[in-house]
Amino acid sequence: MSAMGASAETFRWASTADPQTMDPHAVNSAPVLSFLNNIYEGLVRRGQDMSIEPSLATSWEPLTGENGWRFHLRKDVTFQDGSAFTAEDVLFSYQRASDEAADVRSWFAPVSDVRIVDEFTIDFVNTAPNPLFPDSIANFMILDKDWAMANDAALPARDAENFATMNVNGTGPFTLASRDPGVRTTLAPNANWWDEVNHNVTEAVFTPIGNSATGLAALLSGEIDFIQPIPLQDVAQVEGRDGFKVLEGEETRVIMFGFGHEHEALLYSSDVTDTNPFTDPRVRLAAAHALDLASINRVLFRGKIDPASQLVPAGISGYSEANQDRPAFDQDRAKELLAEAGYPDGFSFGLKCPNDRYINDEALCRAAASMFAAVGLNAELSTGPVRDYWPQLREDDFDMYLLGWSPGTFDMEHPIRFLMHSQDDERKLGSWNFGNYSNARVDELLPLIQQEIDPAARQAMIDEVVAVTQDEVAYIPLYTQPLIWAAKDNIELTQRADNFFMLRWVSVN
Amino acid sequence: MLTIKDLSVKFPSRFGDITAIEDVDMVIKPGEIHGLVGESGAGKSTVGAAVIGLLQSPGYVANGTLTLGDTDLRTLTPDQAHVMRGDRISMIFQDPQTSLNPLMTIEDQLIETIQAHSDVSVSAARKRAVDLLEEIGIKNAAQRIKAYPHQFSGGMRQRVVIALAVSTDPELIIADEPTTALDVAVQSQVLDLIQRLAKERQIAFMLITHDIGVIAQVADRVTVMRKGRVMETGGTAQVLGTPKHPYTQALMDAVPPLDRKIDRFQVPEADEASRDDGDLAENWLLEGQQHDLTGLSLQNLTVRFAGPRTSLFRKPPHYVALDDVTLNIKPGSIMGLVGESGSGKSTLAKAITGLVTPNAGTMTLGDTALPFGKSRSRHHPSRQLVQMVFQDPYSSLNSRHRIGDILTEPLRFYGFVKDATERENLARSMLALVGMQPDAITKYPHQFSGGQRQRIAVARALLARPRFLICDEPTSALDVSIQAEILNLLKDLQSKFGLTILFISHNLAVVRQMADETAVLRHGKIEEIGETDAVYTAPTAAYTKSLLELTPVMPTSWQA
Amino acid sequence: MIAFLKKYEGLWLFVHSPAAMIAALLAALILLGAVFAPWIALVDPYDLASFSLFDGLLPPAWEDGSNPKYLLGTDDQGRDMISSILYGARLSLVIGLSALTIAAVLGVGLGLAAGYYGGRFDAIVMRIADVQLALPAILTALLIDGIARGILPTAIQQDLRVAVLTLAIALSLWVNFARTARASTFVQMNKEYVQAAIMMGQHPLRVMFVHILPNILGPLLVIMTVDLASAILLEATLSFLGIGLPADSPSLGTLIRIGMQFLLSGEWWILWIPTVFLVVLVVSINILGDFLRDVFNPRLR
Amino acid sequence: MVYFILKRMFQSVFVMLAVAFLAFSLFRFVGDPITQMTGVETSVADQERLREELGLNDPFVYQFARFTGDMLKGDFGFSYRTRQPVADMISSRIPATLELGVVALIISLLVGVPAGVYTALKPRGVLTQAILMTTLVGVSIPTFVIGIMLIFIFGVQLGWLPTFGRGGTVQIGGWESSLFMIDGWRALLLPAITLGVYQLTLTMRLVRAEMMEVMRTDYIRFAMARGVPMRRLHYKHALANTMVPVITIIGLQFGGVIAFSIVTESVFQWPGMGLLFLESIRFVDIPVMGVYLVVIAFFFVLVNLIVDLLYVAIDPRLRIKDVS
Repeated sequence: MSAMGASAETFRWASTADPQTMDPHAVNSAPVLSFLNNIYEGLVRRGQDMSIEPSLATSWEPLTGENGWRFHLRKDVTFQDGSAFTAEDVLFSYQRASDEAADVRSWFAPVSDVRIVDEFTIDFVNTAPNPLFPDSIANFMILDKDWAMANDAALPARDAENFATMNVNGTGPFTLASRDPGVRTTLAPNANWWDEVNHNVTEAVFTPIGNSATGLAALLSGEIDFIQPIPLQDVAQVEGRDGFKVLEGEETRVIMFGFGHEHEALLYSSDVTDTNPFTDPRVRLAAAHALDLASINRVLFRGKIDPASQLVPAGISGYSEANQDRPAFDQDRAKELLAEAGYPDGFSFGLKCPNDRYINDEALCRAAASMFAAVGLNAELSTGPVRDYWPQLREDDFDMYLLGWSPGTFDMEHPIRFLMHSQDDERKLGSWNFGNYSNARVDELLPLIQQEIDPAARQAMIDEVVAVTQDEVAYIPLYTQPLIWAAKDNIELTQRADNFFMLRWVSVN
Repeated sequence: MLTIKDLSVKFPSRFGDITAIEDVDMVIKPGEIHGLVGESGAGKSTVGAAVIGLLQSPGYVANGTLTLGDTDLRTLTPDQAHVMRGDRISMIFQDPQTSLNPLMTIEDQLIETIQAHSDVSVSAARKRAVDLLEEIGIKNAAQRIKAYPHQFSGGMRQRVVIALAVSTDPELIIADEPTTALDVAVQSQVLDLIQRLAKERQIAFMLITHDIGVIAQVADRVTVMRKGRVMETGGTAQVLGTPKHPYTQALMDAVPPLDRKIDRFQVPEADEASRDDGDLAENWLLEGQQHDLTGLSLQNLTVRFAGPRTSLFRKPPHYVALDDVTLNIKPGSIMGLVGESGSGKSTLAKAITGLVTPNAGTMTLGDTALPFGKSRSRHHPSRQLVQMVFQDPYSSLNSRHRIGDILTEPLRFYGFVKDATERENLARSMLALVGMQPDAITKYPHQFSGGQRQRIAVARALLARPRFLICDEPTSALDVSIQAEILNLLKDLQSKFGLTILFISHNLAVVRQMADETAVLRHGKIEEIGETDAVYTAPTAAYTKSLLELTPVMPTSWQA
Repeated sequence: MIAFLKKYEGLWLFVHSPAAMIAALLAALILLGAVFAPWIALVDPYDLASFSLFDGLLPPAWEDGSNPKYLLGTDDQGRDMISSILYGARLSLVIGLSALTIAAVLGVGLGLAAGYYGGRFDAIVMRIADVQLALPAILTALLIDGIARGILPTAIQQDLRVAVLTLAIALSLWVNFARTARASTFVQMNKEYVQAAIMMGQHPLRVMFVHILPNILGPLLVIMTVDLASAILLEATLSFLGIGLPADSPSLGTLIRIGMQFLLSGEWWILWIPTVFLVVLVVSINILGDFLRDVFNPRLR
Repeated sequence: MVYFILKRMFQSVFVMLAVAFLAFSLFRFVGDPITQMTGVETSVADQERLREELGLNDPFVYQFARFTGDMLKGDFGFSYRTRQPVADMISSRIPATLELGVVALIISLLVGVPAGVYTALKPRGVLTQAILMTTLVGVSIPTFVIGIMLIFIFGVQLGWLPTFGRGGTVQIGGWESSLFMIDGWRALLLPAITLGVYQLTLTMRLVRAEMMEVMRTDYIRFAMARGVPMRRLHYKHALANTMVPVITIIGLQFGGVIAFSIVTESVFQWPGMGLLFLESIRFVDIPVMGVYLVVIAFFFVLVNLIVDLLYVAIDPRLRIKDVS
């Protein structure tokens, strides 16, 4: 921070994907939300440690007499075009973001009504008690009503672009200077930002570089100051060079294997075709025991991963301290369990993995398949790009699959809701529980967890869910995905666990 | 004056040096046209190439002296030799179609040549070029000079080539088969031009040709070569009229005369095989004569080809290849068909064999009508009864097939002989009948010379048991001595098996030797038709007359 | 001996061309290695149980920290490099050769027929060829890959990966064969032996395949070698673009794609050993192609 | 001649239509764009609604007719991914790809033609053998490996040239060009070399073969026999005739160069059409992919039309009627 106010500092950075749009409500994807968080702001925001802190709302409290929250808005905030920020803009942004045309409308499923109380006070009414609601809308970005209306951008663009696809008007620390989609996007600081400026960037240039070797070369040749992420195996190379540094951290994303719990028979087996051995918890446990995470860590991840025991990493609220152990690497135990379950010679099955979604996903699955094979679980590995992968999972086209999950609310409740509760289309529960793992007790506990205000009681219920699912091996959690960024030595920045890159914490020395 | 002494040229090869020519002596004086004659492989072109210094790599002059005036040509550096080329020695190639750069105007090519050898301005060079073209017989030269080579006809192009060769006033011009690709009328003009240039400009010409008639007409002196060596040299009248060397004598015997018909050529009989071996084939052919003699009659045959389409709205113009041709070939006779290139001779053959579909007229083979082109089924009897001997023995035999396969194919295809061994025996016997060793059956075409291949082609035709044979320029790709052998063979076979033959040739002398009747074709029309003797001795059509006049022949007085 | 060699001129040229001999030797070695991979290779890279991640990233035998069991080291999965390369070459050659065969059969068949029949049929074939040419190899491959992904059930996609890739490469190569065969056929159609065969009333198929085909084999053979080289390279490129073969059944191209990740990380052997191997293979094939071209076109010698 | 050109244009239209059909129909199968367009938490009902809105549930033929019809009207649709008009997206990327392709082509000609001439005139020289061998190895290394090697040598180790992107560009009437700034040229060099290597070898070998062929023709031998100066003989006579067939093949190849720039663009993060195409494949952005294919085909037919015209310009046999 020492260089604050120093001479012009152009900061160049690269990442693998370009934000598809500048419209904060059109696409719910990490590159877009991460990028736009530099331009737009929400009622609340996350700090460097992921904690929720005031942003456009200075404070908030639960409503009395009904479910929901009241937000007190910050005064004297202006949009980048100079117009004032008021509750009207919040209401408008809510309407815009919860419209059918918006991709982010699922955030507002628990909202039944939004009411303006006065110019700087607004109420969000929930359908049920929802203690985590403020946390869940950290990425709900507010844009200017008058600007949007004047430019025919009252709704997010759906099948054609509109003004908001290429232009911005937020309250955030940076504003868009120029945009060439897929090529180059330039940001400039917002001189009228309400908060204390903690960066010294006068111009920020973003370039998407899809090829990781090219990206690394760009960093090493000095053409860019920072890149996120870099491949694990290149960490040593970057660290070994003068003038560069690597930032290592952990994402909140836990990588796991899931099973086709409700399948009556294996789909891809050459020997067991009339039944599904994975319905037997012993078989699932055997699979867990077959995995040598130490070797995976050493060879594939260069020692950069932490094994995971549950679906969120330590440090996330609701993490179950009581259930920190994961099944050990024990091939003999795995074979024993298989024999007990009636498969002394093992069996073959299909394993589905994406090859462009998670770090080293394909290599991981190949290694896992090899390890499974060593105990008799002969995995027929099938990998493909993520564009084909989700449809396959949705169509139940797997025996076992790889999944990574990042709790959007940074709370254990999130994976329980999406991954552990039985599939329930109507209530939008278990929607990513592709194998439809189902346990009546888990289903029973979820609403209780959601509504419990007392932290201890809530944690006790979560501990029970984790214990049950560990016991039944609902999933095999593997590890927390590492987060590797690289930058020039003279760059100071903050690596946040959600892999969002915030320009407001950058200083160029 | 060019003096060649003891010249030897060798070509290094992987198996040691091959001597192309050896101990060649020759003197050409200014203004003299010196004919260099010989059959293929005689090395006559190599002599020319050695003199001008353009031997094909890796050939080299191994021995001897080459002097032009006072200059020893062998001592020149490559650069000096290149400067001398064009300046003092020039060359004319055989094919005027390919000897001019198609992308440059005549003017550019002339000017660059003139400027390469004399320090004159572009306009001066252009003036000289125009004058030269006028002199060489190109009218309106000042405008025509701007044209590209393809805008000239063949004969005009050869004039341009000569103009280019003469443009720098060389002492010596090497003319390598300068008229072989030309029709007789044009040939005669070009030869006149060469004679005129030799006389007026005192240019020495080395006239390389295989055509004895050409030599006889224009050469002052002649050198006869065979297999890289000089056989005989001397004044043209002496060498051709009273040859001393036996080879020259044999050569002269093989040349077909234009003015009379001889029964057989006096050539050594090919005695590769005993003719007895051919009995099997002979009997087989004779027993197949169920149809007796088969004639062919063409009535008002017309063939039109569509020209290239040049507009969306206009129909492409027609090109009339055969125009209302009526021709009656008597059973068991030989009909000669003569004409210059483009006269429609080959189209006629193709129409008969069904490769070309006529637009009008009728064709009758024996007493059955021949269906046209594609409407003739693949199993129509005429496909067996009509066979053909082609011009180019190098392309008429499939080079990837064994001789045995080539010869037994008709036997198998027409279902004459079911048994493979029998087919093979018959094929061997047929080879003997046409004067070949029967064991040729296991070999491939490239292992034979052109004459031998043509015999094989004849054998293949006979193995279809034809009654009607089309011979399309069967000897024009062959040397005269080989030509004589093949003509003898065809005569023998015709008389033995009573074949009806349509004999197509551009060479009037050859047709005279072969045909009972002769038809003269020009621009797709029959100019004249009649008994051969009558056509040759008392032609009625003016065209026939001029053809006969322009064909170079030896003066009768020289003939033995 | 000399007489024998004279008869077989190509052979004579061959023993006097060191480049061609070395190329042939290398190509033959690689071919043998590929054919006998299951017997030579230490591990079967397709059998997941035969190797272990525990042995991953071992350097070649001459480097520190190597395991002499793995002469050229191991990759990030613990697969022996030599075994991967042998199996990879096997797959690359299988794909290259089958693509070539399909392309040759299709292209030569169409080209022969177009040259033989001419006219409208020729025009149709040539227009189809134009369309194919307008979609360069890499796009054709992407297209075929796309359509296969779309229409095949996912269950069999994995198994048909090789077939799809082969078809994609084959479709991008056939035009070469068709155009060459057509042009050569046009030349042959004017040859008198073809006219003789047609005149006899022989079946068009016999004329095309028994008479013409043997005479146009020369230029086709040259195309075959050149196209084999480009097929192998194309497969590698498609792998780089991520639509090649999956990493658990690697071809040479896939091995290079995997190796690209280790370009900077110090494990150079994972990239460079398969790359060098691929280059040696392709250069050898190209040299042989050049040699054949010289044999069939002696004027260029 | 007018007929000749008209005929070629007619054929071109056929090719374009066929490519449009292929592009559309094949990409129709590539995958489900909906899953890409929507986020993780979008419900199935919302997806279905979007599908209906985009007309993805209409019959196939109907969709194709709409696709072609719109295209003829100049309406290339909107990207599924960015919602921008595809026409804008592609046209803003065309300059980058074209400049890359053309510069690569020029490099390959500037090096390939002289190298071909040299190796043809001195077929047995040591340098000839060296050139032939080097280029052979050059075409045997996959393009992407060459590209990455160049980046690491000249970008990272030596630091002479940029490793990605276009560098400085100038807008000239909507055409974003790298050619007017030193920076632009520096950025262009490595990708153009990478893309040009294959083309260079091809050009060199073609020129060499044709030149050797031409050097044996009668008109060259006749020019030799007339003592036309060697330099003029080699360049005015032989090379000009060599270039006639070479131009066709290079024309045919140019479409391939443009398409092959996909690989180069991906390695160098070159913001051209190829990079856009690859991104579009990743996101199943069917409108962009379809239009890209059509544009590539358009370049192909356009270049070939130009080649035909060049032919007419170079070869008087096509230009001037035969009078004989």
